[in-house]
Amino acid sequence: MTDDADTTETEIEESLFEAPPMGEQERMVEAVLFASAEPVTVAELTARMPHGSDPSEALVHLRKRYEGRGVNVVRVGDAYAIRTASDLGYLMQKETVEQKKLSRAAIETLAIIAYHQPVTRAEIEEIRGVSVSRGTVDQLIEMEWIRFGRRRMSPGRPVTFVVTQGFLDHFGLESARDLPGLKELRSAGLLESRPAPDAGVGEEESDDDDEGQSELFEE
Amino acid sequence: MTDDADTTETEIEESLFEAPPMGEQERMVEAVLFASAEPVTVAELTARMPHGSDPSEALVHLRKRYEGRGVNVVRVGDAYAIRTASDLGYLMQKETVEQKKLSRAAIETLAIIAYHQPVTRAEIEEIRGVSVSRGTVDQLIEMEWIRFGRRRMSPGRPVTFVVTQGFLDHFGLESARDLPGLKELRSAGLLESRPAPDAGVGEEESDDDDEGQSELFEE
Amino acid sequence: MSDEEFQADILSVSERMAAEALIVEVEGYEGPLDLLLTLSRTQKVDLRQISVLALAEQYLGFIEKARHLRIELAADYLVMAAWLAFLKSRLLLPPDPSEEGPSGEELAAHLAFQLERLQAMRDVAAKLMARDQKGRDFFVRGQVEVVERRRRITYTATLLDLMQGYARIRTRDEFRPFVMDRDSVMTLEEALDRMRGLIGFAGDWTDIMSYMPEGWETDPVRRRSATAANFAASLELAKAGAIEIRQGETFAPIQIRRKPND
Repeated sequence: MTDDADTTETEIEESLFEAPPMGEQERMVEAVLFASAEPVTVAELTARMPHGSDPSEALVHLRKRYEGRGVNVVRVGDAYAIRTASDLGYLMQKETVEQKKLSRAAIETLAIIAYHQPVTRAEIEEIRGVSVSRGTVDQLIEMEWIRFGRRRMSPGRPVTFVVTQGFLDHFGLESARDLPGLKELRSAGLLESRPAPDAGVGEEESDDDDEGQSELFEE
Repeated sequence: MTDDADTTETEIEESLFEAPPMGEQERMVEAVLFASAEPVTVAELTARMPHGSDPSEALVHLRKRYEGRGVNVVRVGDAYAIRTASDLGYLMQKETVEQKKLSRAAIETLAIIAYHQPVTRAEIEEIRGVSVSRGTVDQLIEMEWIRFGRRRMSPGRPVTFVVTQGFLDHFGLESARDLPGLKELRSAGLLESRPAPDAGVGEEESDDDDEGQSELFEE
Repeated sequence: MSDEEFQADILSVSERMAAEALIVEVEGYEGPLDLLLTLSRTQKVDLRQISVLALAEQYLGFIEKARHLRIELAADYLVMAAWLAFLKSRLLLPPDPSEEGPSGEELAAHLAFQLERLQAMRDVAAKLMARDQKGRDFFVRGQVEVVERRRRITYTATLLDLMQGYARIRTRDEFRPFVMDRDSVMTLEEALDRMRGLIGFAGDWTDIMSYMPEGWETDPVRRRSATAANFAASLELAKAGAIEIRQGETFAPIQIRRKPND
């Protein structure tokens, strides 16, 4: 199993100037990901590894190596983490974290933010047909599942909400593009902001920047 | 992720009495060692795994599998744990960072700079109502959350402070203008109180001016 | 409408039970759109094929029943009823070329879209929650590596800290970090915001009490505060010329309506 146990003197010397062999880089990525409970970005890996390393390539190898194992390398946004395989969850009663029970309003609000982001409070209310109660948004922010996004360039410049990396991590999503049913919703036109035909109450700021859930996340 | 999707009725029945295959047991041990906060004893593994499992044998396989990898299965007393390979310890420097909550004075100073930038020291003191200690500003500069801005064109040409890109990154903001105004804080339930009697001021920062946070202190 | 039985003066036991069921149901809905969505399911068709006209009639029938049973409905339910009655008339009457604004079909199509979208969001919300979740189905590293080699202290703060810090300064001594005790107080501003939104829908004279926010009518403290705020807001709106107020006699219900445009 040990690939390069007896590296010679000269090889070590060279490694001061050259990137370490890919097998070594893979070990490094493995060690860093194992050591952290939070996802680690490729940028952070690059910063921590010796000059000239290519963590992206090492990650490809590492992900393959852990396929089907008891723990897997998963992608979370532009970061990576090691997580236990979800079919083994039953062994982990001791580690199970008590999940805060979310109200139906909070769950729906979360889903609307995830699928419509960046989305304003008024838009959330328009979709749900009721006002967003105090505390709902607060709770989701506190759980670090949503955060403030860019302000909308419409009258009043309202703040918008987007989901966080913590949200992706919690639900095992690689990116917001992998939300279940997203494609179907988009092709059914259900993610467009469609203004009401009359200038009725509360509808007016379905503004024209129709970016919707398409060009997000390229931060 | 589930491999054995179509196990037949009989196989399921048998598995109630037979131990899972060794490969599966190895996966289980791997997941438990990974997720556990403490080293895990064989007795505990036995208790957690399906009846008839042999964690000792699974551990032998697992230890072998991790030989020479970036992390190893090590024995700690009579328990087992996954640890970083000793030659890669240098990669863990980042993990030793100790995090402390920023002091209240520093948070308030930072908030004023974020909301009012560019802002001079005298202005910060005026807003806070108390003097700003040298250490607080130094600390924020050292953290690279604030930096010096342009000098003010007023008598004494005082230096101003502005927030940095690092600040925006840390707080997940696209720009300091995305900070919510008091009204929005209130409607999000983040603060409860009415504005102080003297503070018609508090609300003005839904700034429509595109440069600078607010013109409050512009001469 | 097939609810003659509710017109009967004496309610049978089963009718009383039905009435109680209705109360429970009204409380179970999160606003008129939610109720409409539930009603639309009884049509047993794809939401895309829904008959908005039939739905409007179902809803109006439901509200009518509730009225007969003297169930106090929140204002937004009545507002929706008024709007659906208007929609119904638009859909039934031949289009009047002199009439301004969108056609009945356009309005109906948008309502159908809103229902479909709400249903879709509920479906995906359920799918989302059914996913494997961290800390329940999959787990993070239990022993984060600690190497005692180089210890560096970093200071940290969250966005919440920052915003609360700012709010603390700007509201000076008045600031108390997030407390719930104003929960039962409705301010004039809040009442104004609410009423401005709702009044546009209300067709005819409505009891000011029907503008009570949902859930506020049961708690006496909240009820008192909301009543006062609504009353003050009505005066403001009347002063601004947006609404008219009337009261039949002393202690009679105070009624308001939107000031007719012309």
